[in-house]
Amino acid sequence: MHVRVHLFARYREAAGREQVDLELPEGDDTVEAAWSAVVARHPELAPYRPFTLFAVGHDYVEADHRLKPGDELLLFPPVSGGL
Amino acid sequence: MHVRVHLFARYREAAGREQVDLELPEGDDTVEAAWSAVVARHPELAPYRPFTLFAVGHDYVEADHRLKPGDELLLFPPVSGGL
Amino acid sequence: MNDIFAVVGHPLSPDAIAAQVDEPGAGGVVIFSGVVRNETGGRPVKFLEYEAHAPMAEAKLREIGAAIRARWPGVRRVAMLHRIGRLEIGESSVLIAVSSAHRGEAFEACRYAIDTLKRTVPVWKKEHFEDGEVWVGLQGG
Amino acid sequence: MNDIFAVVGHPLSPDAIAAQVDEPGAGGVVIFSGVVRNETGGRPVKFLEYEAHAPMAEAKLREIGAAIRARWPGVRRVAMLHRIGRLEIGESSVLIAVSSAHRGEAFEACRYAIDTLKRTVPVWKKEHFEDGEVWVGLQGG
Repeated sequence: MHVRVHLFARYREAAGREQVDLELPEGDDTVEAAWSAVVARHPELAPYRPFTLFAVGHDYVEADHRLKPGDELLLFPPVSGGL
Repeated sequence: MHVRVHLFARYREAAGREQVDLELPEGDDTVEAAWSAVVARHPELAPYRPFTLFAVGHDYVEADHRLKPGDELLLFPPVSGGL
Repeated sequence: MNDIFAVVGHPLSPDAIAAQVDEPGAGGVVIFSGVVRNETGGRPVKFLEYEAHAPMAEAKLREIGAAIRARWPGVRRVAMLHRIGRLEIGESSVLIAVSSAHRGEAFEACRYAIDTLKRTVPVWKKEHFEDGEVWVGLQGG
Repeated sequence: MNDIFAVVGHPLSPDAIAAQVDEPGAGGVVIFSGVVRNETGGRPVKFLEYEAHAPMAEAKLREIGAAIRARWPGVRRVAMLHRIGRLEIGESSVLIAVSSAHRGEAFEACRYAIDTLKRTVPVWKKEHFEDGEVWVGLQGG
Protein backbone atom coordinates (compact mmCIF):
# COMPACT_ATOMS: atom_id res chain seq x y z
CA MET A 1 0.00 0.00 0.00
CA HIS A 2 1.44 3.31 -1.06
CA VAL A 3 1.72 6.10 1.50
CA ARG A 4 3.53 9.40 1.11
CA VAL A 5 5.05 10.82 4.29
CA HIS A 6 5.82 14.53 4.70
CA LEU A 7 8.50 15.78 7.07
CA PHE A 8 8.44 19.25 8.64
CA ALA A 9 10.85 21.65 10.31
CA ARG A 10 13.58 19.83 12.21
CA TYR A 11 12.52 16.45 10.82
CA ARG A 12 12.96 17.67 7.28
CA GLU A 13 16.35 19.07 8.15
CA ALA A 14 17.42 15.96 10.09
CA ALA A 15 16.43 13.63 7.26
CA GLY A 16 17.62 15.99 4.53
CA ARG A 17 14.40 15.55 2.59
CA GLU A 18 10.80 16.77 2.55
CA GLN A 19 9.03 13.52 1.82
CA VAL A 20 9.38 9.78 1.92
CA ASP A 21 7.36 7.38 -0.24
CA LEU A 22 6.52 4.12 1.46
CA GLU A 23 5.06 0.79 0.44
CA LEU A 24 3.46 -0.66 3.56
CA PRO A 25 2.75 -4.42 3.57
CA GLU A 26 -0.92 -5.45 3.72
CA GLY A 27 -2.20 -5.65 7.29
CA ASP A 28 0.55 -3.37 8.56
CA ASP A 29 -1.16 -0.11 7.75
CA THR A 30 -1.06 1.92 10.96
CA VAL A 31 0.62 5.27 11.51
CA GLU A 32 3.02 3.45 13.82
CA ALA A 33 4.00 1.07 11.02
CA ALA A 34 4.62 4.04 8.71
CA TRP A 35 6.75 5.71 11.37
CA SER A 36 8.84 2.55 11.74
CA ALA A 37 9.32 2.37 7.98
CA VAL A 38 10.47 6.00 7.89
CA VAL A 39 12.88 5.43 10.77
CA ALA A 40 14.29 2.35 9.03
CA ARG A 41 15.45 4.69 6.27
CA HIS A 42 16.22 7.67 8.51
CA PRO A 43 17.40 6.36 11.90
CA GLU A 44 18.29 9.92 12.91
CA LEU A 45 14.55 10.45 13.47
CA ALA A 46 14.17 7.58 15.97
CA PRO A 47 14.77 9.64 19.16
CA TYR A 48 11.91 11.99 18.27
CA ARG A 49 9.15 9.33 18.45
CA PRO A 50 7.78 10.39 21.89
CA PHE A 51 7.43 14.01 20.76
CA THR A 52 5.96 13.48 17.32
CA LEU A 53 2.50 14.61 16.21
CA PHE A 54 0.85 12.69 13.39
CA ALA A 55 -1.69 14.15 11.00
CA VAL A 56 -3.63 13.07 7.94
CA GLY A 57 -5.26 15.77 5.87
CA HIS A 58 -6.09 18.54 8.36
CA ASP A 59 -6.56 16.31 11.39
CA TYR A 60 -4.29 14.96 14.03
CA VAL A 61 -4.40 11.15 14.34
CA GLU A 62 -3.14 8.66 16.89
CA ALA A 63 -0.35 6.18 16.29
CA ASP A 64 -2.85 3.33 15.94
CA HIS A 65 -4.81 5.13 13.23
CA ARG A 66 -5.10 2.95 10.11
CA LEU A 67 -3.96 4.54 6.86
CA LYS A 68 -5.74 4.11 3.56
CA PRO A 69 -4.04 3.68 0.20
CA GLY A 70 -2.97 7.06 -1.13
CA ASP A 71 -3.05 8.75 2.29
CA GLU A 72 -0.46 11.39 3.00
CA LEU A 73 0.92 11.17 6.51
CA LEU A 74 2.34 14.32 8.12
CA LEU A 75 5.08 14.03 10.74
CA PHE A 76 5.23 17.11 12.97
CA PRO A 77 7.75 18.03 15.65
CA PRO A 78 6.14 19.68 18.70
CA VAL A 79 4.43 22.82 17.46
CA SER A 80 5.89 26.15 18.61
CA GLY A 81 3.88 28.87 16.93
CA GLY A 82 2.38 31.93 18.51
CA LEU A 83 5.30 33.64 20.16
CA MET B 1 -15.28 79.84 54.43
CA HIS B 2 -14.76 80.16 50.70
CA VAL B 3 -15.16 77.08 48.50
CA ARG B 4 -15.27 76.93 44.73
CA VAL B 5 -17.46 74.23 43.26
CA HIS B 6 -16.93 72.92 39.71
CA LEU B 7 -19.75 71.37 37.69
CA PHE B 8 -19.18 68.81 34.96
CA ALA B 9 -21.04 67.43 31.95
CA ARG B 10 -24.80 67.32 32.53
CA TYR B 11 -24.52 69.31 35.76
CA ARG B 12 -22.76 72.14 33.99
CA GLU B 13 -25.41 72.11 31.28
CA ALA B 14 -28.30 71.86 33.77
CA ALA B 15 -27.01 74.78 35.86
CA GLY B 16 -25.85 76.78 32.85
CA ARG B 17 -22.49 77.45 34.48
CA GLU B 18 -19.14 75.80 35.12
CA GLN B 19 -18.54 76.90 38.66
CA VAL B 20 -20.23 78.18 41.77
CA ASP B 21 -18.44 80.17 44.48
CA LEU B 22 -19.74 79.49 47.98
CA GLU B 23 -19.30 81.01 51.39
CA LEU B 24 -19.99 78.22 53.89
CA PRO B 25 -20.77 79.19 57.48
CA GLU B 26 -18.25 78.15 60.14
CA GLY B 27 -18.96 74.63 61.38
CA ASP B 28 -20.96 73.73 58.34
CA ASP B 29 -18.02 72.71 56.17
CA THR B 30 -18.88 69.27 54.81
CA VAL B 31 -19.28 68.25 51.19
CA GLU B 32 -22.96 67.70 51.97
CA ALA B 33 -23.29 71.30 53.16
CA ALA B 34 -21.64 72.54 49.98
CA TRP B 35 -24.00 70.40 47.89
CA SER B 36 -26.99 71.90 49.71
CA ALA B 37 -25.69 75.39 49.10
CA VAL B 38 -25.27 74.66 45.39
CA VAL B 39 -28.78 73.20 45.17
CA ALA B 40 -30.21 76.25 46.93
CA ARG B 41 -29.00 78.28 43.98
CA HIS B 42 -29.60 75.61 41.33
CA PRO B 43 -32.59 73.51 42.38
CA GLU B 44 -32.50 71.73 38.99
CA LEU B 45 -29.55 69.75 40.39
CA ALA B 46 -31.46 68.40 43.41
CA PRO B 47 -32.69 65.13 41.79
CA TYR B 48 -29.11 64.12 40.99
CA ARG B 49 -27.95 63.86 44.60
CA PRO B 50 -28.07 60.02 44.83
CA PHE B 51 -25.94 59.66 41.69
CA THR B 52 -23.34 62.31 42.36
CA LEU B 53 -19.63 61.66 42.85
CA PHE B 54 -17.66 64.18 44.91
CA ALA B 55 -13.95 64.86 44.49
CA VAL B 56 -11.35 67.21 45.89
CA GLY B 57 -8.08 67.50 44.03
CA HIS B 58 -7.58 64.10 42.37
CA ASP B 59 -9.44 62.07 44.96
CA TYR B 60 -13.00 61.03 45.45
CA VAL B 61 -14.44 61.99 48.85
CA GLU B 62 -17.55 61.06 50.79
CA ALA B 63 -20.43 63.43 51.54
CA ASP B 64 -19.28 63.81 55.15
CA HIS B 65 -15.77 64.87 54.12
CA ARG B 66 -14.86 68.22 55.69
CA LEU B 67 -13.70 70.90 53.33
CA LYS B 68 -10.87 73.31 54.05
CA PRO B 69 -10.83 76.99 53.13
CA GLY B 70 -9.82 77.37 49.50
CA ASP B 71 -10.75 73.79 48.58
CA GLU B 72 -12.20 73.20 45.16
CA LEU B 73 -15.04 70.71 45.22
CA LEU B 74 -15.79 68.76 42.03
CA LEU B 75 -19.33 67.54 41.36
CA PHE B 76 -19.40 64.62 38.94
CA PRO B 77 -22.34 62.88 37.34
CA PRO B 78 -21.89 59.10 37.11
CA VAL B 79 -18.79 58.48 34.98
CA SER B 80 -19.32 56.87 31.59
CA GLY B 81 -15.94 56.71 29.92
CA GLY B 82 -14.38 53.76 28.21
CA LEU B 83 -16.85 52.76 25.53
CA MET C 1 9.05 52.89 33.08
CA ASN C 2 7.91 54.89 30.05
CA ASP C 3 4.30 54.12 30.82
CA ILE C 4 1.80 56.48 29.19
CA PHE C 5 -1.46 57.75 30.69
CA ALA C 6 -3.22 60.51 28.81
CA VAL C 7 -6.45 62.15 27.80
CA VAL C 8 -6.08 63.20 24.18
CA GLY C 9 -8.03 64.99 21.49
CA HIS C 10 -6.77 63.07 18.47
CA PRO C 11 -7.69 59.70 16.89
CA LEU C 12 -6.24 56.65 18.61
CA SER C 13 -4.11 54.12 16.73
CA PRO C 14 -3.54 50.50 17.78
CA ASP C 15 -0.23 50.51 15.84
CA ALA C 16 1.02 53.53 17.77
CA ILE C 17 0.05 52.21 21.19
CA ALA C 18 1.52 48.78 20.40
CA ALA C 19 4.80 50.53 19.56
CA GLN C 20 4.62 52.45 22.84
CA VAL C 21 4.54 49.28 24.94
CA ASP C 22 7.04 47.47 22.75
CA GLU C 23 9.98 46.31 24.83
CA PRO C 24 12.73 43.82 23.99
CA GLY C 25 11.83 41.52 26.88
CA ALA C 26 8.09 41.48 26.29
CA GLY C 27 6.70 38.47 24.49
CA GLY C 28 3.06 39.41 24.41
CA VAL C 29 0.98 42.54 24.03
CA VAL C 30 -2.74 42.75 24.75
CA ILE C 31 -4.65 45.75 23.44
CA PHE C 32 -8.18 46.77 24.27
CA SER C 33 -10.03 49.21 22.06
CA GLY C 34 -13.42 50.61 23.00
CA VAL C 35 -15.31 51.44 19.85
CA VAL C 36 -18.22 53.82 19.31
CA ARG C 37 -21.31 51.74 18.53
CA ASN C 38 -23.91 52.73 15.95
CA GLU C 39 -26.84 52.29 18.29
CA THR C 40 -27.81 52.23 21.93
CA GLY C 41 -30.85 50.29 23.06
CA GLY C 42 -31.98 50.03 19.47
CA ARG C 43 -31.80 53.79 18.84
CA PRO C 44 -29.39 54.84 16.07
CA VAL C 45 -26.51 57.00 17.28
CA LYS C 46 -25.17 59.76 15.03
CA PHE C 47 -21.98 60.49 16.92
CA LEU C 48 -20.62 60.75 20.46
CA GLU C 49 -19.01 63.43 22.54
CA TYR C 50 -16.67 62.69 25.42
CA GLU C 51 -15.77 65.15 28.14
CA ALA C 52 -13.16 64.57 30.85
CA HIS C 53 -11.82 66.32 33.90
CA ALA C 54 -8.41 65.74 32.41
CA PRO C 55 -6.05 66.35 35.37
CA MET C 56 -7.93 63.95 37.63
CA ALA C 57 -8.60 61.52 34.78
CA GLU C 58 -4.88 61.24 34.10
CA ALA C 59 -4.18 60.86 37.83
CA LYS C 60 -6.70 57.99 37.99
CA LEU C 61 -5.14 56.36 34.92
CA ARG C 62 -1.73 56.55 36.63
CA GLU C 63 -3.26 54.94 39.74
CA ILE C 64 -4.49 52.07 37.60
CA GLY C 65 -0.99 51.69 36.17
CA ALA C 66 0.51 51.60 39.66
CA ALA C 67 -1.99 48.98 40.78
CA ILE C 68 -1.11 46.85 37.75
CA ARG C 69 2.61 47.10 38.55
CA ALA C 70 1.93 45.96 42.11
CA ARG C 71 -0.32 43.06 41.18
CA TRP C 72 1.35 41.71 38.01
CA PRO C 73 5.14 41.99 38.34
CA GLY C 74 5.69 40.44 34.90
CA VAL C 75 4.05 43.42 33.21
CA ARG C 76 6.62 45.41 31.23
CA ARG C 77 4.77 48.48 30.01
CA VAL C 78 1.32 49.99 30.24
CA ALA C 79 -0.28 52.62 28.04
CA MET C 80 -3.76 54.03 28.57
CA LEU C 81 -5.28 56.66 26.32
CA HIS C 82 -8.77 58.14 26.45
CA ARG C 83 -9.93 60.32 23.63
CA ILE C 84 -12.28 63.25 24.21
CA GLY C 85 -14.29 65.53 21.93
CA ARG C 86 -16.46 64.42 19.05
CA LEU C 87 -16.10 60.78 17.93
CA GLU C 88 -17.73 59.16 14.92
CA ILE C 89 -19.20 55.64 14.77
CA GLY C 90 -16.44 53.02 14.67
CA GLU C 91 -13.78 55.30 16.15
CA SER C 92 -11.90 54.23 19.25
CA SER C 93 -12.69 56.12 22.47
CA VAL C 94 -10.25 54.27 24.68
CA LEU C 95 -7.11 52.32 23.90
CA ILE C 96 -5.20 50.31 26.49
CA ALA C 97 -2.06 48.27 25.83
CA VAL C 98 -0.13 46.06 28.22
CA SER C 99 3.04 44.17 27.41
CA SER C 100 4.40 41.40 29.57
CA ALA C 101 6.85 38.54 29.57
CA HIS C 102 3.99 36.04 29.80
CA ARG C 103 0.70 36.62 28.04
CA GLY C 104 -1.56 35.65 30.96
CA GLU C 105 -0.50 38.71 32.90
CA ALA C 106 -1.08 41.01 29.94
CA PHE C 107 -4.62 39.69 29.48
CA GLU C 108 -5.48 40.02 33.16
CA ALA C 109 -3.91 43.45 33.57
CA CYS C 110 -5.54 44.84 30.43
CA ARG C 111 -8.96 43.67 31.56
CA TYR C 112 -8.41 45.07 35.03
CA ALA C 113 -7.43 48.38 33.42
CA ILE C 114 -10.59 48.83 31.37
CA ASP C 115 -12.87 47.56 34.15
CA THR C 116 -11.33 49.99 36.64
CA LEU C 117 -11.22 52.88 34.16
CA LYS C 118 -14.96 52.62 33.66
CA ARG C 119 -15.58 52.89 37.38
CA THR C 120 -13.07 55.51 38.44
CA VAL C 121 -11.94 57.82 35.65
CA PRO C 122 -13.93 61.08 35.36
CA VAL C 123 -15.05 60.94 31.76
CA TRP C 124 -18.57 61.49 30.49
CA LYS C 125 -20.20 60.43 27.27
CA LYS C 126 -22.99 62.21 25.45
CA GLU C 127 -24.87 60.37 22.75
CA HIS C 128 -26.16 62.40 19.83
CA PHE C 129 -29.25 61.09 18.07
CA GLU C 130 -31.15 62.32 15.05
CA ASP C 131 -33.59 64.08 17.35
CA GLY C 132 -31.64 64.99 20.45
CA GLU C 133 -28.77 64.23 22.78
CA VAL C 134 -28.37 62.42 26.09
CA TRP C 135 -25.65 62.24 28.70
CA VAL C 136 -24.99 58.58 29.45
CA GLY C 137 -24.91 57.17 32.94
CA LEU C 138 -28.23 58.08 34.47
CA GLN C 139 -31.37 56.47 33.21
CA GLY C 140 -34.07 58.93 32.34
CA GLY C 141 -31.64 61.76 33.18
CA MET D 1 -19.11 36.39 8.92
CA ASN D 2 -16.01 37.95 7.31
CA ASP D 3 -13.75 36.24 9.79
CA ILE D 4 -10.13 35.95 8.68
CA PHE D 5 -7.76 33.05 9.32
CA ALA D 6 -4.47 33.12 7.46
CA VAL D 7 -0.78 32.28 7.41
CA VAL D 8 0.99 35.21 5.81
CA GLY D 9 4.47 36.25 4.78
CA HIS D 10 4.20 39.96 5.44
CA PRO D 11 4.48 42.14 8.55
CA LEU D 12 1.40 42.22 10.79
CA SER D 13 -0.33 45.47 11.71
CA PRO D 14 -2.59 46.00 14.74
CA ASP D 15 -4.32 48.86 12.88
CA ALA D 16 -5.16 46.60 9.95
CA ILE D 17 -6.47 43.72 12.05
CA ALA D 18 -8.50 46.10 14.23
CA ALA D 19 -10.12 47.41 11.05
CA GLN D 20 -10.85 43.85 9.93
CA VAL D 21 -12.91 43.07 13.02
CA ASP D 22 -14.53 46.49 13.11
CA GLU D 23 -18.30 46.12 13.03
CA PRO D 24 -21.03 48.66 13.77
CA GLY D 25 -22.48 46.60 16.63
CA ALA D 26 -19.19 45.80 18.32
CA GLY D 27 -18.31 47.89 21.35
CA GLY D 28 -14.99 46.34 22.25
CA VAL D 29 -12.02 44.87 20.44
CA VAL D 30 -9.29 42.82 22.11
CA ILE D 31 -6.06 42.27 20.21
CA PHE D 32 -3.24 39.93 21.12
CA SER D 33 0.17 40.35 19.53
CA GLY D 34 2.96 37.86 20.06
CA VAL D 35 6.27 39.65 19.76
CA VAL D 36 9.73 38.27 18.98
CA ARG D 37 11.83 38.55 22.12
CA ASN D 38 15.50 39.49 22.12
CA GLU D 39 16.62 36.56 24.22
CA THR D 40 15.64 33.07 25.24
CA GLY D 41 16.83 31.64 28.52
CA GLY D 42 19.36 34.46 28.78
CA ARG D 43 20.85 33.80 25.33
CA PRO D 44 20.60 36.70 22.87
CA VAL D 45 18.48 35.96 19.81
CA LYS D 46 19.46 37.47 16.45
CA PHE D 47 16.25 36.72 14.59
CA LEU D 48 13.57 34.04 14.26
CA GLU D 49 12.26 31.90 11.46
CA TYR D 50 8.73 30.50 11.42
CA GLU D 51 7.60 27.63 9.25
CA ALA D 52 4.01 26.40 8.92
CA HIS D 53 2.13 23.65 7.20
CA ALA D 54 -0.13 26.37 5.89
CA PRO D 55 -3.20 24.43 4.67
CA MET D 56 -3.62 22.60 7.96
CA ALA D 57 -2.59 25.66 9.99
CA GLU D 58 -5.36 27.69 8.38
CA ALA D 59 -7.83 24.83 8.93
CA LYS D 60 -6.90 24.74 12.62
CA LEU D 61 -7.30 28.52 12.87
CA ARG D 62 -10.78 28.18 11.35
CA GLU D 63 -11.58 25.48 13.91
CA ILE D 64 -10.61 27.89 16.69
CA GLY D 65 -12.88 30.51 15.16
CA ALA D 66 -15.78 28.05 15.03
CA ALA D 67 -15.23 27.05 18.65
CA ILE D 68 -15.27 30.73 19.66
CA ARG D 69 -18.56 31.27 17.80
CA ALA D 70 -20.10 28.32 19.61
CA ARG D 71 -18.89 29.33 23.06
CA TRP D 72 -19.22 33.13 23.00
CA PRO D 73 -22.32 34.10 21.04
CA GLY D 74 -21.70 37.82 21.62
CA VAL D 75 -18.52 37.68 19.55
CA ARG D 76 -18.94 39.67 16.34
CA ARG D 77 -15.77 39.03 14.35
CA VAL D 78 -12.57 37.06 14.70
CA ALA D 79 -9.29 37.51 12.83
CA MET D 80 -6.23 35.33 13.34
CA LEU D 81 -3.00 35.84 11.43
CA HIS D 82 0.28 33.98 11.82
CA ARG D 83 3.33 35.28 10.05
CA ILE D 84 5.98 32.92 8.67
CA GLY D 85 9.50 33.42 7.30
CA ARG D 86 12.21 35.53 8.89
CA LEU D 87 11.14 37.85 11.72
CA GLU D 88 13.29 40.44 13.46
CA ILE D 89 13.28 41.24 17.18
CA GLY D 90 10.17 43.20 18.15
CA GLU D 91 8.14 42.09 15.14
CA SER D 92 4.80 40.42 15.63
CA SER D 93 4.59 36.71 14.82
CA VAL D 94 0.93 36.30 15.61
CA LEU D 95 -1.94 38.75 15.73
CA ILE D 96 -5.41 37.87 16.94
CA ALA D 97 -8.36 40.26 17.14
CA VAL D 98 -11.83 39.62 18.50
CA SER D 99 -14.69 42.11 18.53
CA SER D 100 -17.80 41.65 20.61
CA ALA D 101 -20.79 43.49 21.93
CA HIS D 102 -19.49 43.13 25.51
CA ARG D 103 -15.81 43.27 26.30
CA GLY D 104 -15.70 40.25 28.63
CA GLU D 105 -16.39 37.92 25.76
CA ALA D 106 -13.71 39.50 23.60
CA PHE D 107 -11.09 39.08 26.35
CA GLU D 108 -12.04 35.45 27.00
CA ALA D 109 -12.26 34.51 23.34
CA CYS D 110 -8.97 36.17 22.45
CA ARG D 111 -7.16 34.36 25.23
CA TYR D 112 -8.75 31.06 24.25
CA ALA D 113 -7.61 31.69 20.69
CA ILE D 114 -3.91 32.20 21.48
CA ASP D 115 -3.84 29.38 24.05
CA THR D 116 -5.38 26.95 21.58
CA LEU D 117 -3.28 28.16 18.66
CA LYS D 118 -0.12 27.36 20.58
CA ARG D 119 -1.28 23.78 21.17
CA THR D 120 -2.87 22.88 17.87
CA VAL D 121 -1.65 24.94 14.92
CA PRO D 122 1.26 23.39 12.96
CA VAL D 123 3.81 26.17 13.10
CA TRP D 124 7.44 25.82 14.10
CA LYS D 125 9.91 28.40 15.32
CA LYS D 126 13.66 28.37 14.79
CA GLU D 127 15.78 30.65 16.91
CA HIS D 128 18.92 32.03 15.32
CA PHE D 129 21.79 32.92 17.64
CA GLU D 130 25.20 34.44 17.04
CA ASP D 131 26.69 30.94 16.98
CA GLY D 132 23.97 28.66 15.71
CA GLU D 133 20.29 27.92 15.40
CA VAL D 134 17.77 25.81 17.26
CA TRP D 135 14.26 24.58 16.52
CA VAL D 136 12.08 25.40 19.49
CA GLY D 137 9.85 22.86 21.19
CA LEU D 138 12.14 20.01 22.14
CA GLN D 139 14.70 20.53 24.83
CA GLY D 140 18.18 19.52 23.75
CA GLY D 141 16.82 18.75 20.30
